[in-house]
Amino acid sequence: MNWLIAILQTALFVAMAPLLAGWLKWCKCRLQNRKAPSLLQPYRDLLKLTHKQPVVSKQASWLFIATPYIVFSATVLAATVVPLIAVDLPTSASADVIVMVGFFAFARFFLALAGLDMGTAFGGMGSSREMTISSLAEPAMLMAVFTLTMTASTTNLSGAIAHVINEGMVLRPSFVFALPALLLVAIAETGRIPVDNPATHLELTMIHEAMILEYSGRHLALIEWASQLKLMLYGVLIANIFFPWGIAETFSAEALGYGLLAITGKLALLAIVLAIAETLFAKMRLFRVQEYLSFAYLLGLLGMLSHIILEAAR
Amino acid sequence: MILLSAYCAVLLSFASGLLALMMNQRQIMLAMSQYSINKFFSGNVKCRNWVNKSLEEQHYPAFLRQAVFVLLGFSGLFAVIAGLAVLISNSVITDQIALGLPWLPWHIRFDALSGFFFLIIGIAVCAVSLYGPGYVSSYKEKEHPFASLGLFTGLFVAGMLLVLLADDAFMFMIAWELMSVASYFLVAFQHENPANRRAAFLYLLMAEVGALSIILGFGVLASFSDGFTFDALRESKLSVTWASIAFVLALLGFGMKAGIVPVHIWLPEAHPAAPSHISALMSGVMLKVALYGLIRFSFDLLGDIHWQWGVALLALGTLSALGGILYAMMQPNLKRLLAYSSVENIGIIFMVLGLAMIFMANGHPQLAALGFLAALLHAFNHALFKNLLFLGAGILQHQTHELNIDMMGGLIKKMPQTSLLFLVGCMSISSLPLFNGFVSEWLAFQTALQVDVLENGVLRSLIPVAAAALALTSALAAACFVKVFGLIFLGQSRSENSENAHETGHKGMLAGPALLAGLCFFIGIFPNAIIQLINTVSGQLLGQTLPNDSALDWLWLAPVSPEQASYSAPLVLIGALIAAGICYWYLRRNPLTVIRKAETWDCGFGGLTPRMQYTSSAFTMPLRRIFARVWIVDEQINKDMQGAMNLDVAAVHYKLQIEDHSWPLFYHPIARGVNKLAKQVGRIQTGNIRTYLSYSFATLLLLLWVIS
Amino acid sequence: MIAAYLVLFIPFVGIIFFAIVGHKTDMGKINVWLNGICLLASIWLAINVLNQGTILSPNKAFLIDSFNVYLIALTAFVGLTTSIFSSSYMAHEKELGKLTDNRLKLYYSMYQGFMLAMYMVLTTNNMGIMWVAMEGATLATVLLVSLYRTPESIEAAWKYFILCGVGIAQALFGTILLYYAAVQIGDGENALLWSVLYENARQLNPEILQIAFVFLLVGYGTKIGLVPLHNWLPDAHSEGPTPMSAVLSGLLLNDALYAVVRNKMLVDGATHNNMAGYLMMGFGLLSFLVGALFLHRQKDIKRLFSYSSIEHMGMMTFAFGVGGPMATFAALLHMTVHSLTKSAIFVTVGHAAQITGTQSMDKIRGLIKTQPRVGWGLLIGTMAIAGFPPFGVFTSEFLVLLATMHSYPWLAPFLLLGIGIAFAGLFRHVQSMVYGDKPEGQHPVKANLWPVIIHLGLVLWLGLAIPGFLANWFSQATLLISGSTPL
Amino acid sequence: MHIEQTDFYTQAILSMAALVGLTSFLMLGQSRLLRLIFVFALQGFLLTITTVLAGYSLDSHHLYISAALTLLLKVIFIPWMLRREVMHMNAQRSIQALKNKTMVMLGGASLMVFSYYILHPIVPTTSPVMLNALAVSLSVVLLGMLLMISHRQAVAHVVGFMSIENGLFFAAIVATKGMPMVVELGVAFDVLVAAVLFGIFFLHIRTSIDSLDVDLLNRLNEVDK
Repeated sequence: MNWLIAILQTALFVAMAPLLAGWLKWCKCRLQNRKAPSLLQPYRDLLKLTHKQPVVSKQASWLFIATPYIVFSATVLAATVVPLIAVDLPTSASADVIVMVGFFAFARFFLALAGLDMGTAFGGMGSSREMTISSLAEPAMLMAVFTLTMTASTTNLSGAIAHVINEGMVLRPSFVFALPALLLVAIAETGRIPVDNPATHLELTMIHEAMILEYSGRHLALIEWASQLKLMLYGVLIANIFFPWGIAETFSAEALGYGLLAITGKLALLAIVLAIAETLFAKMRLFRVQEYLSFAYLLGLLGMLSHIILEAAR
Repeated sequence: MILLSAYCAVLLSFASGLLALMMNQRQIMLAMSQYSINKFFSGNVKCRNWVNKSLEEQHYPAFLRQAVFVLLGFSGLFAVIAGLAVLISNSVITDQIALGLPWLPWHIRFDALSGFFFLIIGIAVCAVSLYGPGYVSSYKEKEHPFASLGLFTGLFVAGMLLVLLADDAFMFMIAWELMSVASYFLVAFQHENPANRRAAFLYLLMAEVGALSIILGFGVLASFSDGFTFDALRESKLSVTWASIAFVLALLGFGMKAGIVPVHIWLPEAHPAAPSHISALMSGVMLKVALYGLIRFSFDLLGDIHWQWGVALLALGTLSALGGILYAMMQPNLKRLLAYSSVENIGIIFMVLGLAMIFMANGHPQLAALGFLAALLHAFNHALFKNLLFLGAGILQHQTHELNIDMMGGLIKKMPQTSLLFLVGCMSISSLPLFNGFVSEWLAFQTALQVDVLENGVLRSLIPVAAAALALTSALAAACFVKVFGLIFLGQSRSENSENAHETGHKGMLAGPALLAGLCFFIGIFPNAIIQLINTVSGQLLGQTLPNDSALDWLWLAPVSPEQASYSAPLVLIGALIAAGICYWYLRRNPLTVIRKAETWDCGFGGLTPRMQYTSSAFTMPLRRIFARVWIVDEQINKDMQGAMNLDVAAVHYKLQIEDHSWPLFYHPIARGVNKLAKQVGRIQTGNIRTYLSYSFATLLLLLWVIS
Repeated sequence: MIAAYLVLFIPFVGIIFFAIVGHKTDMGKINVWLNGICLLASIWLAINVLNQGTILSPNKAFLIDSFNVYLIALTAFVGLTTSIFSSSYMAHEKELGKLTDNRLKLYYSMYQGFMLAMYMVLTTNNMGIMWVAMEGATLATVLLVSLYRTPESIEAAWKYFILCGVGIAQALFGTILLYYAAVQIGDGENALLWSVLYENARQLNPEILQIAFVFLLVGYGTKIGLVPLHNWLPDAHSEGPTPMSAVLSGLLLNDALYAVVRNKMLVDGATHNNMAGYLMMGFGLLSFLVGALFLHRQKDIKRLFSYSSIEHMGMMTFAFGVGGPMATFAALLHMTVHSLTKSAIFVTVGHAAQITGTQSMDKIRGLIKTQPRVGWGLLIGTMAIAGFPPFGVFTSEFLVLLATMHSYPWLAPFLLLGIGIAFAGLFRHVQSMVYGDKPEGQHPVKANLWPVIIHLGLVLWLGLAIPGFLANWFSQATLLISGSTPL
Repeated sequence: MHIEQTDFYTQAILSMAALVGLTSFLMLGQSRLLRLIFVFALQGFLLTITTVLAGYSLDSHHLYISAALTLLLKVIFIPWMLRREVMHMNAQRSIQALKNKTMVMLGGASLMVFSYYILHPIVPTTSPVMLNALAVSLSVVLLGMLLMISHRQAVAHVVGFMSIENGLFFAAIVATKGMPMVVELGVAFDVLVAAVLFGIFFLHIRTSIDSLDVDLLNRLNEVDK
C-alpha cells in the first residue's frame, strides 16, 4: 500500500512538472503583458520532441546518448525522496536529503560530460560554468537543508517535515535565514533569472542551455523534462519544508486529497512569486553570480549558527 | 595461522624483491633450476622443457618480471587473507622475533586495526601486481634496470606491512624508514630527469624530518615509561601538556607522510615522478599507513583523547581538503592532479577523525565510533579509487606517452575499456551516489550532524562550518573530475599521440583496474560488507561499536538510527534501473525515430578544429577568478603584432603558472636560514694556522677558567 | 697474551720490511696478508678475553679488557679491508705515475707504522705510553698526508702536524698532572699504569684530576676533531691518499676518543661531580651541530665526508658524556658502525674520484650509470651514515636519542636538528653525484668493492640484530665504563 | 714558608724555574730569528741543568740519561737545524714586525698569573716548590702557544712547539721527579722524529711557497671571498 502510494506520488510528480513550468511561463507572460501560451504547451512540446528523429553528431560517444536517460532517472529518483502530498513514505527512507543532493550532482556530472563530449567551444563553456556555479550552490543548499535536519534531528525528509508539522506553529529565527538561502539556491540551480536565462538564444550568455545545445529529439525531451522536474522539486522542497501545513500524514483518501490541493496551491503561489522576481530582475553578469551564491551560503550558515546558538543552546 | 599468513605476505614481498635482483644473473638461475629439476622431478620432461624454454635468453626477462609480480601478487593475497581473518575472528595476536636490540626483540602485534590496513594494502598490491608486468615491459633494461625497480618495490611493500605489525617503537621506526627509503629509490627511479631528482630529494628530506619528529614523539612517551614496547608506552601516564606535546610531534611526523597542508609539498612532486603503479601504491596505500600511525599513536598509545587535538585535526583536515582540491583543479599534469586530490581526501579523513576525537573526548563513544567508521571507510575507498585512477593514468601514459591532459582528448572511442574504468574512478572520487566515495562522505555528514549532543558552544558552531567546507570540497571535486574525464576522453584529440592511441594490449593492465573498479561499485552498493569489519576495529580500539549494528543488514545503512537517517543503495539502484528502463523502452519503441548521425553544427564557419575546444585552464578559469587568492597565479598573455602600423595580431601566446603558497611561506625561508647559518659557520675555517692555534689556546684557557 | 704480542709484532715487522722493499710490484697483497694475520691474532685475543676476562701482561705493560679488545678487533678488521682497497687504489695511482718508488715504500711502511701505533694505544697499560703511541700515530701519518707533494697537501700536512703536535703536548701536560696526582699515593714506576690508577682512583686528588682532564680533553680532543679544535681534520682527510683518509676516520679518531674515555673513567672515579661528562657533552653537541652545518658548503667530496666524521665523533663524545648504560652502549655501538660505514664510504669515494679524475663534487655526476657498483655503494653508504634504518647507525642514534630524552630532554631537539641538517647536507651533494646521466669522459676503473660490501653488510646486520657475543661484549664494556649494563 | 727556610735544592729549583720562565718571556718578545733560536737553546740548557740537579739531589740515575738527551736534542741538534734553515733562507736579519708587542707581553704576564690562579686549588695537597714548578711550567706551555700565535715564521713555530715541550719536561722533572723511564724515552724519541720531520717540512714548504711565512699557507679555507 505504502509503496503503491509512493510510486503514485512519484508518477504525479513527474506528470505535474511540465504543468508547473507552463503555469510559470503563463504568469510571466501575463506580467509582461504578452499573450500567454496555454498551460499544456510544455506537454505538447515534449510529445512533439519524442516523435522527432534525433540527430547526433558523429563526434558523439555512447556517453552522449546515455546521458539523457541517466539525468532523467536520477531526477526521478530525487522526486521519489521528496514528500509531495504525504509524509512518511517508504521511498524516502531509502534515501535521505543528502542522497537527494547526490542525485542532482549525479545528473549534473553527466550533463557536463555530455557538454564536453562534442568538443565544441559552447559545450565546454556550458559545462565549465555549470560546474562552477553548482559547486558554489551545493554547499549553500546543504547549509540550508542542514538547518532543517538539525532542527528535526533527522536527515530523512519526510521525517523532518513531519517533525515540523507536529511542532505546530513555531517561529524559528533559523528558518528566517534558511528560507531565502534555499530560494536563492533554487533559482541558481534551476537556471532561472537572474543567474541564467532559460529562454535565451545568445550562446555566450548561456549556462545550462549551452551544455545541451547539441541535443535534439527525444534526448532533448528527456533533458527538458528533467529540468522541469528539478524546478518542481525545489518548489516542493521550499513549500513543504517551510510551510508543511496541509500535507497528508495518513494515507486516507481525503487526507491525500487535501494534500494534493495544498501543494498545488503552494506551488501556484510560489510560481507567481518567482515570475514576479524574474520580471523585476535582469540577468546578472556571470562573475557576479559568485557574490550572489556566497550571499546564499552566508544566509545558510547564519541559519545554522542561529539554530545552534539561539534554539538548541544549552 | 592468521599470523602465519601475515608473515607469508611480508616474506613473499621480500622474496619478490630478491628475485628481481636475479635479473642479470640468468646463468645462476639456469644452474639452480637445472639442479633442482634433476634433484626433484628428474622424470618430468615437460616441466624441464618448460623451465629451459622460460630461461632462454630472449624469454628470460619477461619470465622473470612475470615471476616477480606473481610473488608480489601472492603476498597481496596473503595480506588480504590475514586481514580478513583477523577482522572476522576479532582476535589480537602477539609474537616476538629475535631481531633488533639484545634487550628488545621485535615485538609483533596483529589486531583488528592492523588487519584492516592489511586488507587495504593487500587489495592494492594484488591490483598492482596484475597491472605491473604490462606496465614495466615498456622500460629499457639499459636505462631503467628492472632489478632495482623490483627490489625496491618488494622492500616498499614489506616495509608497509611491517609497520602494521610492529608493536615496539624501535621496530616501528625501522619498518617506517624502510618504507620511506624504498619509496625514495622508487621515486628516483627515472633519475635522468632533474625534476625527478629534486622531487626525490625533497621527499626523502621531508620523510626524514617526519621520522625524526615521530621518534621524538615516541621518546616523550618512553621517558614516562619503562621500555619501548607499545605495551609499556600504553601504560605511560602523561600530564596533559606532555601528552599534547607528544601528539603534536606525532601529528607533524605522520601528517608529513600523509601529506596534510602545509607539509604536503613533497607529495605533488614525488608521486608523478615515480612509475605509475608505484605512485598508485604511494598515493593509495602509503598515505594510509601514515594514517594508521596516527590512529595507533593517538587512539591506542596515548589513550585518553583531548578535544583540542580533535579541533586541530579538524582544522588541518579542512585546510587540506579545500587546499588540495583547489590546487588539484589547476594542474594540467594528470598525476600531479591526482596527487593533490590525495591531499584533499586525506584532509577529509583527518576531518572526520577529528570529529571522532571530539566526540570521544566529550564522552560520546558511540558517535566517536561513527566518525571513526567514516574515517576508516573513506580511507578504504580512497585507496580503491585512487589506485584505480593512478593505474588508469599509467595506461594513458603508456599508450599516449602524455600526462598533460591538454594533450589528450577523444580517447573514449580509442580506449573504451580504459575509459569505462576511469569513469568509474572519477564517479567514485567525486562521491556520486551508487559509488563507494559517496557512502563514506554520507557517513561523514551524518557524523557532523550529530553536533547537537555537544555542550561546548564553540565546537557546536565550528563543526557545521567544517561540514559546509566538506560540501564545498566534494562539489569542487566533482567539477575537477568532470574536467579530467571530459578533457581526456571526450571531445576531439588534441595531439598527434592521442590521435594514434589505442587500447592497451596487456590484459593484466586492464584486469588490475577492473578489480578495483568492481570493488568501488560493490562497496558503493553493499557498504555494510566492509562496515561490519570496521566495526570490529572500533570495537577493539574504542571499546565501542556503532550505535545500532542491528540496523546493519545487507539492505539498509542506518548508522545512528533508522529514524534519523538511512540509505539503501540497492533500492536506489533498482529504482534508477526501473526509471531508466521505462523511458528507454517507451522512447525507443517507435522505429521511425532511429538516431541520425551528422556532423557537429559548426555555426556555418569552416570545420571545427580541436583547438576550438575548452582547455584545462579555460575550464577552470571561472573558479580561478573566484578563488584567486588561493594560488600564486602568474598569467601572461603576449601578442605578436604585425602588418602596417603593427596593429593586427599575428599570434597570441598564453602562459599560466600556478604556484603553491606554502613554498614562499615556509620552505624558502628555512632553506635560506640553513644556508646563511652554514655560511656564518664557514668563517671558522679561515685557513690561517695561527687562528687555529688561537682557537685551541682560547678553548684551553676557557675550560681552565670554567673548572677552577 | 701471545696473541697481543703477535698483534704488536707483525706491524713492526711490516714497517721494516716495507721500508726496504715497499716499491716492489704486488706489495699491496703482502700488506693485505700482514693485516689479515693481525686480524686473526686479534680475533684469537678477543676469544681469550671473552673466555678468561681481563688479561694483564706479566710485566704489567699491557692490559686487554673488554673495552679495548673489541676496538683492537675492529682496528684489525678495518685495517685489513682498507689494505685490500689500498692495494688496487695504489696500483692505479702508480699507473697514473703519481707516486715514485720511495713514496710507495714510505706509504706501505707508514701504513704498518700507523697500525702499530693504533695497536699500541689500545693495548698499552701505561697512560704515558698511550700518549707516546698517539703522538707516534700523528708522526706516522703526517708524511702520508703530504704524499702527493702538492702545495695543498703540504699545507694540510703542516697544519695537521702543528695542531696535533700542540694538542698532544697539552695532553702530555695532562698526563704529567695525572702522574703527579698518582705519585702522591703510589710508587713512581707503576703510578701511570692504568690498572693501578683505576684501582685507587678514589684516592686521587680531585682538583688536580679536573685540571688534568681539561688538558687531556683539549689534547686528545684535537685528535678526535672536536670543534673548535677540528681545523686540521678536513684538510688532512682531503689531501692525503684515500686509504689514509679511511683509516684516519675509521681508526685514529676512535682511538683518541678511547683515550679520552679512559681518562674520563678515572676522573669520574675521583671527582664526584659530573664535570667530565658535562664538558664532553658540550664539546660533543657543538661538534655535532657545527659539523652538520659545515656539510652544506663543501665542494670537495672527501672534505664532505671528513666533516661528517667530525659530526659523528661529536655524537659519540656526547653520548659518552651523557653516560649511563644505554648512552654508553649506544656510543660503543656507534664507534663500531661509524668506523665500518665511514671507511666503506671512503673506499667508494676513492674509486669515484679515480673514475672522474677529480675530487670536486660538481664535476662528479651519474656514477650509477658509469659504474653502478660504485654509485650504489656510495649512495647506500651515505644512507647508512645519515642514519637510515635498518643500518646500525640508526640503532645507535636511536638509543642516544632516547637516553638523552631520559636524562636531558631539552637537549634532544638539538640532536634531531643536527641529524636533520646533516642529512640534508650530505644528500644535497651525494644524490647529484650518483644520479643523472653520465658526463663525457667518465670511465669505469678496476675496483675491488668487497670491502664496501662486507662493511655495509656488517652494518646492516648490526642494525637488524646485534649478535649475542657482540652484545655481551658491549654490555661488559658498558659495565666497565658506566658501572651498570643495559641488559 | 719563606725561601730562606728551604733547602738549597729547592732554592736552586725555584731560581731555575724563574730563569726558564724568563727565557720564555724573552722568546715571546724576540723578533729576530737568530736571537730567538739562541734563547731557545739557552732554555734547553737551563732545562738540562735542572735535570742534572734533580738527578743529583734525588740520585735517580735515569734522569742523567734524559739530561743527556735534552742536551743533545734541545741544545744542540734542533737549534743547529733551525739556524741552518734561517741561514739558508738568509732571513737572519729579517725583523718581523710583531704587531702590538706590548699587548703580547702583557698577555704573557697575565698568563703567568693565570697559571698560578689555575693551580691554586692544589695548594693544600702540595709543597710550594711543586706549586711554583707546575705553575711555571704551565705558563711556559701557554707562553709557547702564545709565541706560535703571535709569530709568523715557521721557524718561530717550531721554537714555540719545542718550548712547549720544554715546559712539559720541566714539570715532569721537577714536580714528579721524572716520568717512568719508558715514557721519558718515548717522549724523547717523539721529539727527535718531530725535529726530523720539521726539517723535511721546511724543505717542502720552501719549495712550495718559497718562504717560511705560515700566513701564506691558507689555500685550504672555507670563507667565501
